[in-house]
Amino acid sequence: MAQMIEVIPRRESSAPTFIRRWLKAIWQTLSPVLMGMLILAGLWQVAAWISGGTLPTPLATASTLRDLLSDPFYDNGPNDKGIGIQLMASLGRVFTGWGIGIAIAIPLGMLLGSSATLRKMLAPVIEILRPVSPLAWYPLGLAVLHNAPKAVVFAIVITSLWPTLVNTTMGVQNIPADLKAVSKVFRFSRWRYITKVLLPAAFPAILTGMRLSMGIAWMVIVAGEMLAGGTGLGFFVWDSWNALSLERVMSAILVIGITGLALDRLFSLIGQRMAAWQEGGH
Amino acid sequence: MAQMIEVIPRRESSAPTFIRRWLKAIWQTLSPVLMGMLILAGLWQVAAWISGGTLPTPLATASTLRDLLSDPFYDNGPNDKGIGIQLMASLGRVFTGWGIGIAIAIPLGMLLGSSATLRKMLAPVIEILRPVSPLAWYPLGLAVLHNAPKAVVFAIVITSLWPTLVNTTMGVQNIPADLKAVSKVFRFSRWRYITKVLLPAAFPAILTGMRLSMGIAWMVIVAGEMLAGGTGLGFFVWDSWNALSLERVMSAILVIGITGLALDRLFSLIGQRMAAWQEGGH
Amino acid sequence: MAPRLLPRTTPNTAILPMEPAPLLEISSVGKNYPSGQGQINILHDIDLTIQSGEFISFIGHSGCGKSTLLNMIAGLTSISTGTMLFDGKSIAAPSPERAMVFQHYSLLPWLSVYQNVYEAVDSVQTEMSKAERKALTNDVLARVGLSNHIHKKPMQLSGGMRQRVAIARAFAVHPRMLLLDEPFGALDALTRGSLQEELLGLWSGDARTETVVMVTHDIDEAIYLSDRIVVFSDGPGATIKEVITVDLPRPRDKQSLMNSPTWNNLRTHLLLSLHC
Amino acid sequence: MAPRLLPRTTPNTAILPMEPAPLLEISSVGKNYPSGQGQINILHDIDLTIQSGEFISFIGHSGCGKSTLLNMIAGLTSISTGTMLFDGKSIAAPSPERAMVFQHYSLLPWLSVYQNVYEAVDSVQTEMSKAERKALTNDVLARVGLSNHIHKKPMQLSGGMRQRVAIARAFAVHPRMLLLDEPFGALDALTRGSLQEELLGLWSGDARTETVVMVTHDIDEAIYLSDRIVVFSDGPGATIKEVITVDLPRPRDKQSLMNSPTWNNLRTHLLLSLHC
Amino acid sequence: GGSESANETGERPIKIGFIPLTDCASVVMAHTLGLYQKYGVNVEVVKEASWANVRDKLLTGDLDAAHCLFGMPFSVYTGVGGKAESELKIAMILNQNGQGITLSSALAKEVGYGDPSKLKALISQRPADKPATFAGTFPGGTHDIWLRYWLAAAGVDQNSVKIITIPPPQMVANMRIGEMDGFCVGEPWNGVAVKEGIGETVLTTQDLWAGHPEKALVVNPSFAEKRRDDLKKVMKAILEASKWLDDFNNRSEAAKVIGGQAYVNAPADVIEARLKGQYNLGATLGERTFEPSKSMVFYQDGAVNAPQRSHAIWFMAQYVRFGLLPSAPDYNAIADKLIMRDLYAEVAKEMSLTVAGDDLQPFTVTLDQQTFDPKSPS
Ligand SMILES: Nc1ncnc2c1ncn2[C@@H]1O[C@H](COP(=O)(O)OP(=O)(O)OP(=O)(O)O)[C@@H](O)[C@H]1O
Ligand SMILES: Nc1ncnc2c1ncn2[C@@H]1O[C@H](COP(=O)(O)OP(=O)(O)OP(=O)(O)O)[C@@H](O)[C@H]1O
Ligand SMILES: O=[N+]([O-])[O-]
Ligand SMILES: [Mg+2]
Ligand SMILES: [Mg+2]
Repeated sequence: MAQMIEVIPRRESSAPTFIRRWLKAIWQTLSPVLMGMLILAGLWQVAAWISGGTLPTPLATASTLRDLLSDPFYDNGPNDKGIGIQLMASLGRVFTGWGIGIAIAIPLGMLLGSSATLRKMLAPVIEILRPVSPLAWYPLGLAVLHNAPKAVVFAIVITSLWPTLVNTTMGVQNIPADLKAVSKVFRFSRWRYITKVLLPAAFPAILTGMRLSMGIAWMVIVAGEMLAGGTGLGFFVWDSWNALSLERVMSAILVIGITGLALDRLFSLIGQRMAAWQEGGH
Repeated sequence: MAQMIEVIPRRESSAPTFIRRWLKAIWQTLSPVLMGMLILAGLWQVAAWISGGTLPTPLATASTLRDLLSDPFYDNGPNDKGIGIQLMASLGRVFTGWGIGIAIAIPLGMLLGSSATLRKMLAPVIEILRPVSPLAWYPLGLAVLHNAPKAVVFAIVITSLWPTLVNTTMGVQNIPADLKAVSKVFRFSRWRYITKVLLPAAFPAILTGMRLSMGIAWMVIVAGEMLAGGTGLGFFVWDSWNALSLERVMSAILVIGITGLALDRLFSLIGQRMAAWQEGGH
Repeated sequence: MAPRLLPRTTPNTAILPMEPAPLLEISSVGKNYPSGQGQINILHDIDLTIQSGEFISFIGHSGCGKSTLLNMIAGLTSISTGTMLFDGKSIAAPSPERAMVFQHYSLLPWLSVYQNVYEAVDSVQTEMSKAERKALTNDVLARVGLSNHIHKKPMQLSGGMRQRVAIARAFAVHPRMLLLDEPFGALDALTRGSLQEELLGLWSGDARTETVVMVTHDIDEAIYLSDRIVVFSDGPGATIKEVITVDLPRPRDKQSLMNSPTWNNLRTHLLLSLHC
Repeated sequence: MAPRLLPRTTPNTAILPMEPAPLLEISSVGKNYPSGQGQINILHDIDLTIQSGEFISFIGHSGCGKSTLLNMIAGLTSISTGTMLFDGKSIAAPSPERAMVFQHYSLLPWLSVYQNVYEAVDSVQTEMSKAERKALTNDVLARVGLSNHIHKKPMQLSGGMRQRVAIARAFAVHPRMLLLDEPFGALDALTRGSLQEELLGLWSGDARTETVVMVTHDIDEAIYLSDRIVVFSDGPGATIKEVITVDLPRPRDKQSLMNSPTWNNLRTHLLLSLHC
Repeated sequence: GGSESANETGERPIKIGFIPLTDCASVVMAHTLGLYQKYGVNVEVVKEASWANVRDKLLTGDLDAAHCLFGMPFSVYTGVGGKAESELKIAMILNQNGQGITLSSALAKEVGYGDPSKLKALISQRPADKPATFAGTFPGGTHDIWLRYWLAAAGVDQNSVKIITIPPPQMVANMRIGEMDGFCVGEPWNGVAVKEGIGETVLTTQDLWAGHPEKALVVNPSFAEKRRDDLKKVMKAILEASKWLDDFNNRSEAAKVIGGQAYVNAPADVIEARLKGQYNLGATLGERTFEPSKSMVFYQDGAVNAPQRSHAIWFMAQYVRFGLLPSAPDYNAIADKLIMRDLYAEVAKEMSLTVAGDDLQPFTVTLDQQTFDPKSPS
């Protein structure tokens, strides 16, 4: 059963050819992405023309973004901080809210996934609360917590926990019947079952849930900070819009989007690593 | 191969017993739901206590909600309309935005699912735009469209189309290789392939996407209407918050949640019907 | 290939009618599943007594309830009617005494070959020291010829190697009865053959696991391995159609058996029995 | 069971060495897949000539490239080196002339049995009238004994019935060559037997589809059905190890064949050939 | 250096909220001129997103004090704009005048400046499903009342038009899209709307009620109680800034500072012009200049800053008049409760300012020349 794979090396291997190939490979990877970006910029330019100058052009936005990024961490008092500081503030809130959310969602999801009765009990409650907007939760959070930053975090927690909850439930519910049977036949203790069967089996679903939750948390932060004021990218958007500075709004959108993308990629990467690990790759 | 299934009827069948059984069945279905609702109400009551009277109790909210629902379509001039009218306004926007969104997402997703190059090109663009908050899109929509209701719909379109786009792409991408091979071997025309293979194969994924999109659209409407002012449940929430009438905010949350739940159930039902149909059930 | 620990001296022969305490006693067992307002009957009137030391096969058309009966013996599925006694006691829950091997291996894919076996050993062999458990794990894996693969993940193994791990895991908990549900059904004919040999080797080499009950679709496999073959009628609503005794001496040699008249008679009998 | 349309008068016998125009001519064909910086060789130096009217089986260990070669013949996979001529023309794309039956049936689950066949007929038989297409669809389904099930969805059928639909679909487009990739691999032994009979019946009953190439894992199946058996060496980097001619007259009777010395010799030869 | 001073005094910095508006100038300038420091308090001025949010943060103590609508404490306490009996207290008045009503260009052209009499005819033709829409900034806040007062003076039924609440800086964007016919808001947002060419100012609030109270320094009651001395220092710093602002020579500098990113974030020239009484009302309505005492005033030797119970009673009387309250509240008790007259008197005394007697004398509202008698508000 030894796998002897005959690898046929490509013919040439002289240095310049190798570098050329390498550059070509990079180009082949990047050029579709660049093409995509160009298409986006083109559409945007058209939209700017249609708007008759209200919507800033990609170039104008790029210049604003460059200015914003040239000194991202300046701090001129509480109402005038660099975009880097705003980003940090938002990230802090997003991670806090998301972290609390998953800390609630994963154990609760494990319970729900294991008990059909619990699922029946809580499904309607979950389905009713899930579509509620962060903007509706904020005033309630404020009423209970008496603290605006906590209320923002509360709004993030309660709008972002659902995907993790639903996915954990699903992941636990869908653990293959024969793995459950194995743990019964071999008399696994509750703890052994949770650590060796339940969690690893549900892990991909949980990770996907966490990733979706992060997406929502990141989407909610703007709304939350807009309502609560103070700091963060959300407030930056709000403030820039108040000043009708759409280049700054666009810049903030790009920063939000790219950060969101980076977070998402991080999760993908973790997921791939875990999958590779499960298959014994690394 | 005829399937002869021997059905053993339950022993007794006297009328009172039958009714008793029937009531018992209803009770067994409903009681977990009622239990869930009671748990929710209990948690809420505790939160109301903690808030020291700021957060309305479930009973106070129930009474407000009853008042609101007792005459949902009254119209006392522009500043005072029944919650039914607000709900209709929001539903109209949600369906418009969602409809436009899926009308873009499904064909685009089909293209993306069929072409790896297109996927590579657009994946980063999609990933950057996806996490952007509706509240950031709204000002841009205004700048281009010069019309608030259209801007709200625009914000709904652009925040809600992603799940349908991603799911359609995935659904088309994951069409089993042998079904593709079948259409090649039997020389299916493009049209036959799309209608008989691609769409039915991707349908469950597309439907899930549409359902998730509806959830987001419904979440966005509150933010959009709050900014745009005027009508709808979002405006109702904003207005109630301005007046710090948290019973009304809670009532609106329940109406939003229950409507969201109803929409979600509708999609589940369609999905189940389709699955049953595919398996030849109906 | 794998070292025989305790060579079985007397070959397993057919039923010993008057043997005092049967290992498993199934009496009038039936199984219904709820369906709509009523219930569907899957199995009824199952009577079967299995003696310690027997190798029993279940054979029958798809859907007749072979897996259901095996799962009831395992304690994974409840019985609807009748009684099922294992070693004189009613079967209430799964137990390592009746270890199971599933068609799709049921290994934990995130654990290595070693860990897959060790977790079961660690869970069941509570009276052993840690060192003993480790030694036992390595020993059973050596007996299925996997010593060089113990750090691999199941995904890195072929189907046959995976099933060897599952069999090793089952033997490692020293069950009194080994239950196998189409253990070789997903393997190609060649791999299948060598695993049949290995199973026989393990069974006859281990005095602790004397009794085997196996579900199979394959007539040749059933004849080659079994002392008795339990033939099911067609489902749903199936029962035992007949129990055939395989009167071939052990150890059996496949190549020569195939030309023996007993073999051919059994084969023809089974084919006819299953075809109508 | 199914009505024979054009009874085949001369049984298919072995290779006719000097026959003028072979149906399929494979010369020095190889297949590589990209992998990391290089390429992995899957198949190399495949030379095989198939005459019109032959029934050919591919046999070999899992992963040796049987499906790959069949897919290259179907035109579903490109060839890396060498040439492959079908009826004298290079194979560029899939075609209904070389209709395929897959292991997992590959029916469209959302279409009824009738529609599954009809969509293929409608797509390929462009010169027929609508009425003729309908008649053809009903006819092939009758020939596989499914007339009573044409409105069912695939999910409502057993595995064997599903594979009958897939075979009917393939025959309905009147291919000159029928390609089957382990068509009975997912079926139980009993269903398998009856489908082998039906395939032979259809093949010998239809003058249009004269040639069959089938991948199998099952030695008995290969011998029972084939004129020649192509044995692959182990993969990756496999090639044809030998081509065995099955010199048994048709129609063949399984029961009696199994006792014939030719059969046993072939069987032993194949077992040995595959075991090392 | 906020946290350093916090360590010196052992207290956290005092947080004063503001909304981006020209009349936040005294609160902001006290900071940029170093006056809070001079009086020995560590103050942080923080920008807020909406009046609703300012209210909530004042109630929860997230903010100690805020640049706030004079009407808000009464609106909140009476349940018009909040949960009834929630207390927010007024320490001092920050400014008078300097708000405006801006209509969309199309409407403004027809209505003209000052006299709203043509309005009723113009908006009565609107279809029932698209009624005329006007925006205020907070229910029962100053702009809500200025707007309603103006509509009433024009003979327009409150219930025939739509009155919505929009955060002040959002007015311009919402007007641009043609969803709104007009709004009442503080500067510079009227001026910005004119500059953007999307509306014209048809009334300044000094022409509605010359010398009306506008923003107040509103405080969280427990802060006021626990840190009364610090609050007095804050008030002194703001009074000094107010005095500085009343010198027109300083207003260019003030406009530049508050126009910056950190504060109002609007064009300094727009802020400056209206701050100096030079109003470009719009393309058709032309220019109008107000003498210094009729433009936005912050001090007037302290005459601006003393909170008046009579003004509080006027606001609550308008709530009743416009149906925001179903019945008359206990005017005097509420006014006494929410206005910290003793506190202001102490500060005034220490600053040697004379406090005009709050004697509940009748006064006349400019627009309709109606006289209001605080002793018989109904
Ligand atoms: N949980 C269940 N609920 C209802 N019916 C069930 C359930 N499990 C099994 N069945 C039904 O019981 C019957 C017997 O199933 P079982 O799996 O025991 O058959 P089997 O003989 O093992 O078939 P195969 O050879 O295909 O594995 C089938 O008709 C099946 O549909
Ligand atoms: N698209 C592909 N890319 C890379 N390698 C491939 C690809 N398709 C098949 N292979 C490899 O080619 C080899 C031959 O595969 P193939 O499916 O033809 O084997 P097979 O003989 O049909 O095996 P089996 O009996 O299991 O069906 C395998 O090692 C497989 O992993
Ligand atoms: O609230 N404003 O002063 O506009
Ligand atoms: Mg089974
Ligand atoms: Mg294959």
